[in-house]
Amino acid sequence: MLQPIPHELTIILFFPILSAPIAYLLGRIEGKYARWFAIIVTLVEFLLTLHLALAFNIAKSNELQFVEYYDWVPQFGIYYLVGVDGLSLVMVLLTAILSLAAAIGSNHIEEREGFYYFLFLLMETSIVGVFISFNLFLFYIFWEMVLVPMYFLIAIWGGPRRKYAAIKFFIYTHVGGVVMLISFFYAYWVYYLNTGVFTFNLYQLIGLEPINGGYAAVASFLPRDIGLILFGALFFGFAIKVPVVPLHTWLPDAHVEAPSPISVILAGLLLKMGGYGIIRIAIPMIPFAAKELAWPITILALINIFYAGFVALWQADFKRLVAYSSISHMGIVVLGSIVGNVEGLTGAIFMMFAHGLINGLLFLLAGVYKHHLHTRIIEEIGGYTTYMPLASAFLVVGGLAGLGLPGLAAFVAEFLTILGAFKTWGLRVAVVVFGPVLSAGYILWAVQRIVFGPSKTPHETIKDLCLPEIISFTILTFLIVLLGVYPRVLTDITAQFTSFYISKYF
Amino acid sequence: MDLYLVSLLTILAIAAISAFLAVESRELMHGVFFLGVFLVTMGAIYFLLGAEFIGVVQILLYAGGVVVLLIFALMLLPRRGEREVIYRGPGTGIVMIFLVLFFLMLGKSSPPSGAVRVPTSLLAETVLSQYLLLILLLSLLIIVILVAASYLVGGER
Amino acid sequence: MFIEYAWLVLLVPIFLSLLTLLIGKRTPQEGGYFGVVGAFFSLILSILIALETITNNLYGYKSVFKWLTIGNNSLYFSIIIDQLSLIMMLIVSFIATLIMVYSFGYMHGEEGLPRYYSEMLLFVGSMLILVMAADFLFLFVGWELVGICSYLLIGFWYKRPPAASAAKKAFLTTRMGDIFMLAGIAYLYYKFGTLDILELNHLAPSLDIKILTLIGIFLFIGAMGKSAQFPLMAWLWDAMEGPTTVSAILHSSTMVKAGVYLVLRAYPIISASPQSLLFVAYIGSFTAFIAATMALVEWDIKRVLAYSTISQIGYMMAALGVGGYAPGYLHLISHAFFKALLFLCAGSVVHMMHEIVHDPWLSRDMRYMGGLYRPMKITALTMFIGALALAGIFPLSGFWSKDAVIEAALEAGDAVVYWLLVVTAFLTAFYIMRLWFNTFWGEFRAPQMLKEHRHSEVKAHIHESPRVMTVPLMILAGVSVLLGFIMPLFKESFAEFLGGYLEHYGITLEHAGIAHIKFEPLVSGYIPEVFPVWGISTIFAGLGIYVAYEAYATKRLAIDKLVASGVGKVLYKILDAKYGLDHLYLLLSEKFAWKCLARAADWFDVKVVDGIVNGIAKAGVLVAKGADMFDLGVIDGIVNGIGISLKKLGGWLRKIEVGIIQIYIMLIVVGAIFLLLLGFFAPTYFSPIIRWLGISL
Amino acid sequence: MNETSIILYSSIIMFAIGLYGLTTRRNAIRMLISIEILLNAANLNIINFAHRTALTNAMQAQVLVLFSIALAAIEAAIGIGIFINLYRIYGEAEIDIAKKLREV
Repeated sequence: MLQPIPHELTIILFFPILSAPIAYLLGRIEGKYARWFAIIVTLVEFLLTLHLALAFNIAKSNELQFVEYYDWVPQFGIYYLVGVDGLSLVMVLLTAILSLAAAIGSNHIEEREGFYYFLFLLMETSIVGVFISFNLFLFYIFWEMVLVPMYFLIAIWGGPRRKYAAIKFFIYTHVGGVVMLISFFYAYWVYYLNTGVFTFNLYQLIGLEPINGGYAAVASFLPRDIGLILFGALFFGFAIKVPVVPLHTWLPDAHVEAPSPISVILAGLLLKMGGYGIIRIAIPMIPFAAKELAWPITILALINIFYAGFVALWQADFKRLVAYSSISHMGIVVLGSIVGNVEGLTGAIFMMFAHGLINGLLFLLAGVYKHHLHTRIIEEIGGYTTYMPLASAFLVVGGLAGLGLPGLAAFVAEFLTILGAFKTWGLRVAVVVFGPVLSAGYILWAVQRIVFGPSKTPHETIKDLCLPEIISFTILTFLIVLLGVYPRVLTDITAQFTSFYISKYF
Repeated sequence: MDLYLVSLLTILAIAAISAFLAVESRELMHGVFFLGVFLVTMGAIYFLLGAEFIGVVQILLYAGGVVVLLIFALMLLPRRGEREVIYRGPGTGIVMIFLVLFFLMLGKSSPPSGAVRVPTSLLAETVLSQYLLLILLLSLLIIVILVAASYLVGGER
Repeated sequence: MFIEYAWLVLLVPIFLSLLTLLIGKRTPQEGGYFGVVGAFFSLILSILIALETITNNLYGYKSVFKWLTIGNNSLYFSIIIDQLSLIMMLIVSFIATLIMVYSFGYMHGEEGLPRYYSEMLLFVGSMLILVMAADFLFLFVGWELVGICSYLLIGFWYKRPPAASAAKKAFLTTRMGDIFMLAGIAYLYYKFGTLDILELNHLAPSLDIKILTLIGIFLFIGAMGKSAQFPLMAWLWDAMEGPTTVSAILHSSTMVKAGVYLVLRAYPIISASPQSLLFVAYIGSFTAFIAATMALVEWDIKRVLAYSTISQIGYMMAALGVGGYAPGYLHLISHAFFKALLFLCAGSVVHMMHEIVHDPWLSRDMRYMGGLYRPMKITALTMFIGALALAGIFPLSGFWSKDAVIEAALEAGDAVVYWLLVVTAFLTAFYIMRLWFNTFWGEFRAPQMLKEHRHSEVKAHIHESPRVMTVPLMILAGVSVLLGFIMPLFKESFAEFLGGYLEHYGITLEHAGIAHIKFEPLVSGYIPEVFPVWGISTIFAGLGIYVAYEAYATKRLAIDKLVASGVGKVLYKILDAKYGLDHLYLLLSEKFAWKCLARAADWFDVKVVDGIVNGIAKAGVLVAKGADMFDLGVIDGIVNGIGISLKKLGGWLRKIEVGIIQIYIMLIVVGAIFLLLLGFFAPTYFSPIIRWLGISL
Repeated sequence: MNETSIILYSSIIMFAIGLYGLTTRRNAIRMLISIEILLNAANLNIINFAHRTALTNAMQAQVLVLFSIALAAIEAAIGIGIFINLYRIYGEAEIDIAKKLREV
């Protein structure tokens, strides 16, 4: 175990945002410089995160580590409080990896690069902030801070319908954020009325940290129906980000219109914020409501898996297909987090990580098609492997990982989640096993039409992947395989956390 | 009057005189040279005050870096005469008032005396552990500034 | 000694597979040597392990690798060396070695050979995972990997659309079965909290009988998917689009045997419920029959063999269903060898035919063959041995194993199963000899079918396959014959051997290897118990061979006329359409799942869900317009007022700002002087105010 | 009047010299020189008092001076960058020509 650097979390948190102006200035001189600078920054960030992970005490992954605590507005219980436990660490790692991959994969961005990387780095800070802040106020600030760069990234560098998609994304997620904020304030107020202390400290609100010499949780102050409503509101707020089915329509538009590296961030990290919120805040805040609503939410999750799977089957645009497959996979995350056992929760966390990697790979590939072939319509690509063998190989690996092949990352998650679902609901959720068939259907079919068969586009001028792309794809593929073969890399980090979590809230 | 005090006073005198000459010399290049002398003497004072590391940094960074930078800047710009000074009267007056007030204010106080030497190794350790964040921020700032400077100098072409 | 290195049996092929993919292009034979070395290494190590296990009685040796920890539980990858896995390890690695060697000749000059050998090695490695797995997790891993490897290999010629879609069909169909198995596994985990097969074999029979039946059937559906049992069988004949070597390994020892192996492995769970046993027996025997009938009218040489595989797997399943544990396994073993032989022979023929007709479809069509006996003696003779073994003719291996299966059915006493199997024996003999006669007997028909008159030229093209291909054929034929001689000698001890596995679970094997379990026959009808089984099966098989001889060799029996009219025509049409199974699949997958469900879901998504969202947005815009009017009229007025007054103030303040920096500096100094003065006087004059402000100095 | 106050008074004098240069000179380089003198006077004072306190305080003070020196170096760099630009635009580096906030 390595020794932590002092203020390591703060460094990790603010390093990208402080580097952002430099990227902008460099971009003014020459776009290429900004790109390389952003890659270096994300690489350093990744190394820092890796160091953090190595300095992390796995045996105590249920406790907050590397805590930094400063007063901000102490009168109102607002503090700068950051720390990581097992779950946060996993998410921060994912953020660092995907940011690096997306930065490398941004080589097709060719206009206003300085501004692009400025926003990109800004976004990385805000996402890391969401995952490590344990003061709800701070959490909310970072949560909303993500939206701004994302809005511009879609609206400036997006596809033809980018304005529509960006505004839709912004409004949708902002509504979710506001509902969430109202719930936060309600919990805060109730807590004040009962304890006389204003605090946004999550651990105090859920009764893990002492207050006035004793422990008090918000849930214990709420009557049943209010608790259900509050949980519903929190879940609604997070469900928009996840997204859970009736609230998902921002996602396909945003994913399709966003430039590919940004789709990677969207699918890989923004969706995870929803899942993270459910696990981190919604359930611990009002555990009894989570238990009571577990079955309806399970149904919602199943609908997510199947509905999105069927829609994905019909999509003609590859990116749209991957977007819907994201929704389908996120259904597994919701399912795993709500079933209330260690298997399910581990599966959910694992799925968040694995899905980030896999969809990152697929979206980057979609970007490659768009760049080289000027189309993402599956029918028009055809016979890809004859002129881009490497890209097709990566697509096949990504596709296989997406459909849950053993030895690749998503299998672990699906397997654990299915075990977890059975453990809680028995044969009632037997239908969930059809999810993998559906995903096998749409992914294999798409892969077959894209990669195999006679080639359809003139290909004399098309080059295969360039070196940075190969590197970033290889990193992702390596991680996908590593996690599939040796999942303890991840599960050991979360083991203590999940056991503690389940024993505490379920 | 021990040797220490004598050397201190001498150096201080050189410093003050060279500072004045740096400001008042007719030739700009001479001013820069006097600045160099001033900075080196400051470094010497730091040595006397038990701050060896700072002294070294002072001589390297200031006397070495800044002065050379200024000399290069002068060499880059075509030589042309300085225009005459302005506001000599008001400037001198205000500065004198300031000086007098300061002396008056300090007249009553009795500064402490003592002699602490900071070992360089300890200083290095502190800087690289306790102040690491600040050092990082500073280095980041330096990069920003350097980029900005190069942008300023080279961006308009 | 060697057993500690058992992991290497499966790891070496997988590792070599990666190596082949990466550097295979630069090695001689484009990775072919890696293929042979990988498979041969597994074979040698398996033999050594087998010898060590048998001499030291180490059955049940387990080695675990902790895969992950969840809560108090851990999931393991574990392998076991016992009676079941040893035999399969030997078979898989032996046949894989031969097929790798054969590939040198068969695949020579193909594009993408490193990919081929890499996938083959992975295929072998994952099958070894499957057979050596001691827990359901690892078994499932191998199970899925086998599936994906078959997907990749069937689609090896990916540029041909039929190959690609056959690959997809294979994967999806088997996955349909897999998920049932997954459900079964998950349920067992939910009940017992472990995935260890051996433990579950102990624990599961204590479940409620209804649940147990369900679980047994779920597990068996997984086996059905992999082993192509009715109704999840349609993928197997499409899978013939892959290279013949792939078909050979897929049919003889890897993919399709996985299902049988699962049933063998989890037998205590499945056999604990009579209903699930009945299910297994009926599905097995029905499949055996139905697939055999399909083979009757097929002209594609490889597809005939595919149907035959389905049918023979049906035999094994039926045997297991009625309790014939050892017969089922025995048939698996003998089938592995003669089916590999048959496929490799067919491959030899197809390889040669392809040089004449230049078309992948036609090169497999038996109507273009005929009369190949003379130019391709080795192929013809070895294939004849294989055909006889399949037909179950004394003294070849198929005779003994098939007899054992039928005997088990007879002992169980279910008339339907029994008669289906017996009739299938007749059909089997008929179709396989039909294949042989059509291929090797009579005139060479390709020139006249192709409307070519260059007989001599075409004739010159006909040649025997190279030595690298024929030697494996001879070895396999030799093994089939040899097995025929040693099988009767070791039948009893084989049953005893297998009994070693089952006895842990309180299941004893009776004399002929039939498990002592509760099987309740569904239909009890006439079963000729007085005749010896070998007699009946030989009579039926001989009849089949005779009819085939009359119909296709001497042409005295006019099959053409038979199928040209009346009942024959209808039957022919039904069989030719494979009972409409392909259409059913198409209907379910493309028409229903894709065109209806997916399309409806997409429509719903775009029109309804998104429509609502956009509607809300539009309403929002309307409200915003109203607010805008109010805004411009009222609120903006106030704001503008404030703005104007601020501007005036700014205009006045601006006058201080002259833009000369020295002035600013002086102002700063003046400010500093002011502060200094404040420092002088503040303590006396300003302290009340400062105290009032709450600032501590 | 001990060493401390001697250095203190001298540093104030130097500060005053710097201030004087800054107010009366218009040439950019000269102003830069004055600024350096100002900063050095301040640094000298900090080091001076650091010499008279406890070790930890002295350490903090020296770190502060270290930062100050680094910042001064940066400032010189950017200052010269600006002046060269100024010269490029106006043809001379006297500061008071740059009082207009518009492009030339």
